[in-house]
Amino acid sequence: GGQVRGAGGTPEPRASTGAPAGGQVNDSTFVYAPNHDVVTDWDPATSYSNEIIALSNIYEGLTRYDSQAKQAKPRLATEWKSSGDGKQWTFTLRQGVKFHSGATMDAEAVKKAIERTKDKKGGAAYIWDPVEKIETPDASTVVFDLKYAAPLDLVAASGYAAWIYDVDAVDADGEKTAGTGPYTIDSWQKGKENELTLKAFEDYWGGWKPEQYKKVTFRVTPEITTAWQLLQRGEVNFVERLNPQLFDQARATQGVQVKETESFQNLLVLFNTAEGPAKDVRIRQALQLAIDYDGLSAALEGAGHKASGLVPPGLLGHAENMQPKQDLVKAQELLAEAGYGPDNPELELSLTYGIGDEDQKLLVTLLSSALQKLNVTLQAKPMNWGAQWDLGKKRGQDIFVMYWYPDYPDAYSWFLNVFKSADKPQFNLSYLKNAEIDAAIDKLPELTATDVSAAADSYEELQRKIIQEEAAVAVPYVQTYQRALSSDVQGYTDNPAYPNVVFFYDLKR
Amino acid sequence: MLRYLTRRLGQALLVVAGVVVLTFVVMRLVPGDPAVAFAGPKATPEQLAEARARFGLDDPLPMQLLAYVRDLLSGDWGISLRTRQPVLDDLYLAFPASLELVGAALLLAIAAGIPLGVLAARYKTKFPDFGVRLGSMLAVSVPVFWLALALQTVFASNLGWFPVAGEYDSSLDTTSPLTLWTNITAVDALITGNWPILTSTLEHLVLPALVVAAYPAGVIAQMTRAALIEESGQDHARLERALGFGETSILTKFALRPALNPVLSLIALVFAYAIVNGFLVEAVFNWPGLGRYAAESIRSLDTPAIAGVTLLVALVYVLANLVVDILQGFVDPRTRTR
Amino acid sequence: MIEVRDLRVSYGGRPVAEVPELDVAAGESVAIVGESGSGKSTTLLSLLGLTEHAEVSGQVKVCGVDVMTASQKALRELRGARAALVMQSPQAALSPATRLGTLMRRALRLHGRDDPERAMAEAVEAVLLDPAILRRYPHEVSGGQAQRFAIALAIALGAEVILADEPTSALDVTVQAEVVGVLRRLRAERGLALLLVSHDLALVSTIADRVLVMKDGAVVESGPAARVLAEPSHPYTRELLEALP
Amino acid sequence: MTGPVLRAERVTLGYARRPVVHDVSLEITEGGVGLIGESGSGKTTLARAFLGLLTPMSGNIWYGDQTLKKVDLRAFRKDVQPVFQAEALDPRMRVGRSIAEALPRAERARVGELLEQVGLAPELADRRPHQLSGGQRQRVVIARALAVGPRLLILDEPTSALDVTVQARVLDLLASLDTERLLITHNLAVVERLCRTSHVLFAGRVVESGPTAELLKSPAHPYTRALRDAVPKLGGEPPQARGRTEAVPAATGCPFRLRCPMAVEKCEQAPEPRDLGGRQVACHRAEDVLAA
Amino acid sequence: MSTKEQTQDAQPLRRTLPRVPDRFAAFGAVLIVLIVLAAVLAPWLAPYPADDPRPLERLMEPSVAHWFGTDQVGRDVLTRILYGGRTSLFIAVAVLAVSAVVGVTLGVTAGYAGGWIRDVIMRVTDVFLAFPALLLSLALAVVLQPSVNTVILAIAATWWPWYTRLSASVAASIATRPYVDAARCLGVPAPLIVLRHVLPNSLTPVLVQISLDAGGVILTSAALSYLGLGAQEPTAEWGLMVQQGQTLFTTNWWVVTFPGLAILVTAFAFNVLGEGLRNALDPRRAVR
Ligand SMILES: Nc1ncnc2c1ncn2[C@@H]1O[C@H](COP(=O)(O)OP(=O)(O)OP(=O)(O)O)[C@@H](O)[C@H]1O
Ligand SMILES: Nc1ncnc2c1ncn2[C@@H]1O[C@H](COP(=O)(O)OP(=O)(O)OP(=O)(O)O)[C@@H](O)[C@H]1O
Ligand SMILES: [Mg+2]
Ligand SMILES: [Mg+2]
Repeated sequence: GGQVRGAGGTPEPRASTGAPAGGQVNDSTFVYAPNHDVVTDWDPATSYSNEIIALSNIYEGLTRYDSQAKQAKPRLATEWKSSGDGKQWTFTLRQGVKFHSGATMDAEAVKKAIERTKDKKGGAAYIWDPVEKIETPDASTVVFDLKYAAPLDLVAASGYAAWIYDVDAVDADGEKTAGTGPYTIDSWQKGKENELTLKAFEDYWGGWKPEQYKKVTFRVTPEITTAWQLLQRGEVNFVERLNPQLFDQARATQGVQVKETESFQNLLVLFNTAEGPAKDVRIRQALQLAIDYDGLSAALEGAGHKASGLVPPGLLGHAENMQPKQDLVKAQELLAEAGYGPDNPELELSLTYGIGDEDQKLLVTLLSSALQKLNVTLQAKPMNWGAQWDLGKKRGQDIFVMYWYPDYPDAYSWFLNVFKSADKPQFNLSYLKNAEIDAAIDKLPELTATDVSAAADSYEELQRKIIQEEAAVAVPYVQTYQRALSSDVQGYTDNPAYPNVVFFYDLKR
Repeated sequence: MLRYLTRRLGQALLVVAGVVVLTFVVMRLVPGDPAVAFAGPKATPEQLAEARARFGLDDPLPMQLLAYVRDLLSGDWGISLRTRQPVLDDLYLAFPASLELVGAALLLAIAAGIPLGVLAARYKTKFPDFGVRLGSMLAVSVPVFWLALALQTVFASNLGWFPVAGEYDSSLDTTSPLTLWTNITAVDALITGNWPILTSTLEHLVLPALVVAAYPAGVIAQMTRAALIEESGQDHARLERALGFGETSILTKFALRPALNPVLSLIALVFAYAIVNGFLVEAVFNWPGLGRYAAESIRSLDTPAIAGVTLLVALVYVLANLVVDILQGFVDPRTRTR
Repeated sequence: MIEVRDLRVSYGGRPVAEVPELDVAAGESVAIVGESGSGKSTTLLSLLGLTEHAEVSGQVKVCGVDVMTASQKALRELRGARAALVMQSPQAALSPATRLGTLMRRALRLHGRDDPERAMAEAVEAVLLDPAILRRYPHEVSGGQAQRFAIALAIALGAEVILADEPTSALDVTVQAEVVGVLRRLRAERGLALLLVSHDLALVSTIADRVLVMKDGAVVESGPAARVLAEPSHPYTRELLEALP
Repeated sequence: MTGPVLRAERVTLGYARRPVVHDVSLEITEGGVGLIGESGSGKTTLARAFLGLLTPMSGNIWYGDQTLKKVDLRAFRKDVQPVFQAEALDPRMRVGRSIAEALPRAERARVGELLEQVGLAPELADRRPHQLSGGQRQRVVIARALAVGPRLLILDEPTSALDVTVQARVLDLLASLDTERLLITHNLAVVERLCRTSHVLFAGRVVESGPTAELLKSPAHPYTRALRDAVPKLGGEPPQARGRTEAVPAATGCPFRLRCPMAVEKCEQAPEPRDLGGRQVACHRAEDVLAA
Repeated sequence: MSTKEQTQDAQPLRRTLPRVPDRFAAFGAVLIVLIVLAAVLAPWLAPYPADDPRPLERLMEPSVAHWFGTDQVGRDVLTRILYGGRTSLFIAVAVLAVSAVVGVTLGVTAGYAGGWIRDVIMRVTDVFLAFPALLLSLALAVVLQPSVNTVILAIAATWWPWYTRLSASVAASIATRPYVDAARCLGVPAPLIVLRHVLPNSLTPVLVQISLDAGGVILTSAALSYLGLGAQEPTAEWGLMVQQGQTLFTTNWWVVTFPGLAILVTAFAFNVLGEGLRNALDPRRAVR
């Protein structure tokens, strides 16, 4: 049977009638060109993928992270405080906020939403693990009792699983939305080029100004050259990622503006500390020294910056002055001590990395030709994540290359997930087992919640141990987001705590 | 004829059954737990176990095959690990777009290839023949992705003659919304008389269709030429010459029909082939088709989706061949009595 | 109707057929015999200018048209309309995807004959074929029928000359008799000129007025059939006759 | 061994389950057996069955007292050899090797001798088939068949691809061989010369068989008569076609009836082969044919 | 009486080859010889070492020092193309060899044996033909981990059915030739008949097909590399090079254009040769 394309179905006249006083009315649609399909999961509880670029504009959390100020800022909660030991948190809610469903956002609703998210156990639900119980003394106050100290203001700012929604209005089919955010769904056509269109939620608590965008379309564009051409012709307004060369061109193109921001995502080169030749710390150090950090970031041309330590800048725990440097002479010495190198037997090492990732491939290319000169042969296998991870969990490689990023803006996850010892490794793919480090990691949440400067010191000390003493990992670079927008868009800032998300409400034309 | 048809149908079913089994085997060979792919990069062991149970991954293999076949027959082609939609739904969206692109390309290829083949055969060993042979060989040798990029850069970006990418101008969805019947945009626009969308679709189709058409046009021209030359070297051409027919009318009136037979088989083949191989083009021109779906599924090891595409393409292949076999009967009466 | 003087055909400089003299008048029947590869077919085809990639020299006049100098257009008008060709393998000589009637109708239109339907009906009747045969495809008719249809084509187009290249060698003797019968009758009734290529001396002796014997591209003997077959003067002709059972 | 070398007993033969030869019985007796019939009537098919290259769909081929299905193929192959109509030599192989293939390793030297036996110079062994004339090629084929010392040669149109003058010489050679033979041809004169007995095939059925001379002198089947009468004779009257010529043999009844000038209503029933003074004829009106 | 009855497959290669010289084929052959030479002599011809990234000299335009410019990590594109030819040609040769051996063996067996053997082989072949080739290659490439050997195996796995089909139909017609019958009558054992008579006489069309296919294999392996499933860094391979440079098409055209051209020229050369051979070897088409 015939059906009309576009879920909304009601054709809207393009020209708006009568501009209200005070500024030009913005009747154009903001077009975002993501390189992947947008939505795979509409459920705000379990969503853990690309769709945050849409959901972040539909749903809101209690707080939102401000990467300039390096702290959480009010959103649905207007203020909060924690007990001295960091085990109890009290949030005061904003008044007069309505869900898209029409229901009122109050303490009870917040409690229900977070409990549902916890129960679903999907996606990033684990971020609420510290929460023991939630109490609602009155309609605008929510109290969290924690099992152990944790920075709940940061948790509540998480990009995933921290959204507050009307649990009765959740619709997995993407026809209704249950959030409080400024936008709702206009139409969703899975698999189509213009996959998703959002429209303004008229009752948004922040209100609407004429110059804001009332409509947003996600136009899926996998090829960056295509995206770039569409941007140039004004058919799209925002491209999340170009390559450095196109980005350079964008910089110099009229009608296009660019924005560079360092991300919270960095590349980890994890060495197998448990078995194989890399068990020898000298070999691990030699490998660290063999990486051409400068060449790599030069070749990345701004798409990545040389890292300093494990924690990217913009997060508590970032350490300055831990920038690594290539030193092939020293590497050769260390190798020689370990019985390898040019005059000794050949050393063969296996490495796995993510298939299809150009930047990782660049690292592999540079590393393997540098190692070749040291009589070390690198057997690099590009693998799909599932296969790479499976193999990693079985300690199947000497070097494991992956990206890491936090689910909420806190450095803790690099340490808890990646370097705390585990009998059955999940993400501890360097298989590091060091009781001292473990103990220090366990203290981090409490420190963060209670004594920020002590926490920063502890982070720095841990990074020194892990990178310099144990040489369990090399961190070549932190990714830099290079965004290109049409120049008539105003008010864009990139918030690395929410990768690739554009908060359309903040934009003007 | 009826007996021949039933026999052919039986064979086709056998082939499909074989493809199903092969697909299943390949799916199970793919490393990496589909459960991992489904549950996401940071899944917990419980989430994994749940996903495993959901996909029946803990049953013995023959049972899984049985269940697989039963599901296929009942219209359940599995759930895509990547999009989390039923695979059949995904295919229902992606396939019509591919059909539109490949169909248009094949029409182009036939419209260009056959006359060029005739031209070459008519002036064989002369300049036009040389030109057609050279051109057709270039067309089959050019890497598609390269051609796609080049055409896009030149005709869309630099000259601005055609849209850069996409299936149609989506702003038309509000001004003149399209009623869907077949899910193929151009066809629906045509039957509902939606001219703005139709023209927009055609504009968007030109470049990608040209790229997809390059290879088939080349082979069709080559094959037509060869078949025509062969046919016009046959005894009957001599009789036609002796009857006073000119070379051109011998080729077009007498030789073309029997010569079309191998060309038809070729078209069936190219059709099935182009549906998958179009992914390179679909990616560049942002065409929401099956090839792109397949490529993405493969990249993310989305086994149910890969299996779905495979089966669909195999079905298309088998069907196209069946259709051609029947068509050949009309084109060449000799084959009717098989 | 046919006048040939000093015809010489060669492929790539190699002469394959040399015919110093060959005349066929209306109502007359001449046969060319000889071993395989001796140039019989080549001679016949060159009369209609149908030899491709061959160098041809000499004078050839068919129905008053000088084949050597005539334009392509004049040649096309000659072919079929006035001088028709009947070939050896009957089915292979008909386009497989064209109904017999269609072929005939197209040929008639090509030569601008009016009332093609009547001409077709008459021609088919003249060769004793059922008109229903016109609706059939070549693979649906027998060899004899196909060969008679080829002759019918010549009649419908009003050809004055029939050139037949081993028209019966692919046929069963019983069918051969039937085709030869039709040819003879037409010659008698309509005064057709007939030039026949064959390697069957016995067959030739029953239908030809005059005979040319060819060997290795050259005519080694020619003359009235009765004389050549009764008192062969060339050893090769004698050999041919002796070989007959 | 006495009696026929090979005997077909009610065999039906076909390709891909479609019969082309129906219910044929015949024996290969001494003095040469001829098989006549129009193109496509199943002569080659029958010959292939006799050579064990085609298994009958029904009926049996007897080799002595064994059927071909059970026979020791090695002995059988030594006894029965084919000489085919055309393309009987591998175009890529030197003819010497083609012949040698038939010989045991120790006897490879006999190639030259065999070539001489069929009247060819031994040097020709080094040539490939396309470097030989048609007559030479056919002699090579015969030489190869003779290499195993067969009792019976099955000759399928051994000369029809040759020029008449060459044909005669090859036939002379064949006549001089002292093997039994089954000869397939559509040249009646050749059968007359080389075969004591003949069988006439029409549309996959034997319509008449008997001593060749008698058969041709006074045919008892209208098809045989038509065949005989249609052969042009040097300086004779032009042969007359009688009756209609239809494309396909009749599917039911007498297969020849659509072409038969003497067909009557009765012919719509298939005629059984009858014995008629030493001859087998499958025709309702055999007596009338003989009388005419 | 006439040679017209002999069909293409009965024509010995050696005899027909010089008879109808095809300028196209000759041109293709010369081109291929040049390409092969360039690949073989790469270590001597190449101006730079094969694997020598210099990130600071990346993406330099074509110049005297770097005729084809440099790539993203500063390797000389010309050098990579010369070395890449080795990989691409090796893949093509290996794929064609493997699939021809497998395909022809099965095909000739099927064609000669007929009956149920043929039925079984041909049905299996049909299944593989219906299975979308690229998908199967991709799936295999994923299963076996991307590498040159995997590419070879993966493409060969989808390539052989074509040769089976082709050689089966040719062999089936050869098998009914009188000379095969004659060999059977002489008591030559079946495997020997296949080896001596059927196989050699079926090869010509297969050889033509192979030369036509070489271009296709190179394109397919390039497409696999393009998806990241073929040869891997730092191996030089044309498809991989195009894939890596693909996003640079508008900004640094030389990185993608030269390897693209290398693929085009090579595929073209093989197609030209194959088409020329087909014209030369098929006497029916050579009728002039
Ligand atoms: N197109 C051609 N190119 C080159 N040579 C040719 C061509 N056609 C015929 N010939 C050669 O010319 C010679 C005469 O051929 P032609 O066909 O006239 O002989 P024929 O007497 O008709 O023989 P047949 O009895 O076999 O039909 C032969 O040697 C043949 O090889
Ligand atoms: N391999 C085959 N497959 C299918 N049908 C065949 C095959 N060989 C022959 N036939 C058919 O079987 C019938 C008899 O053929 P056969 O070759 O035995 O005739 P023939 O009497 O030898 O004819 P000719 O005089 O032309 O050699 C014909 O209709 C033919 O089309
Ligand atoms: Mg001839
Ligand atoms: Mg035969």
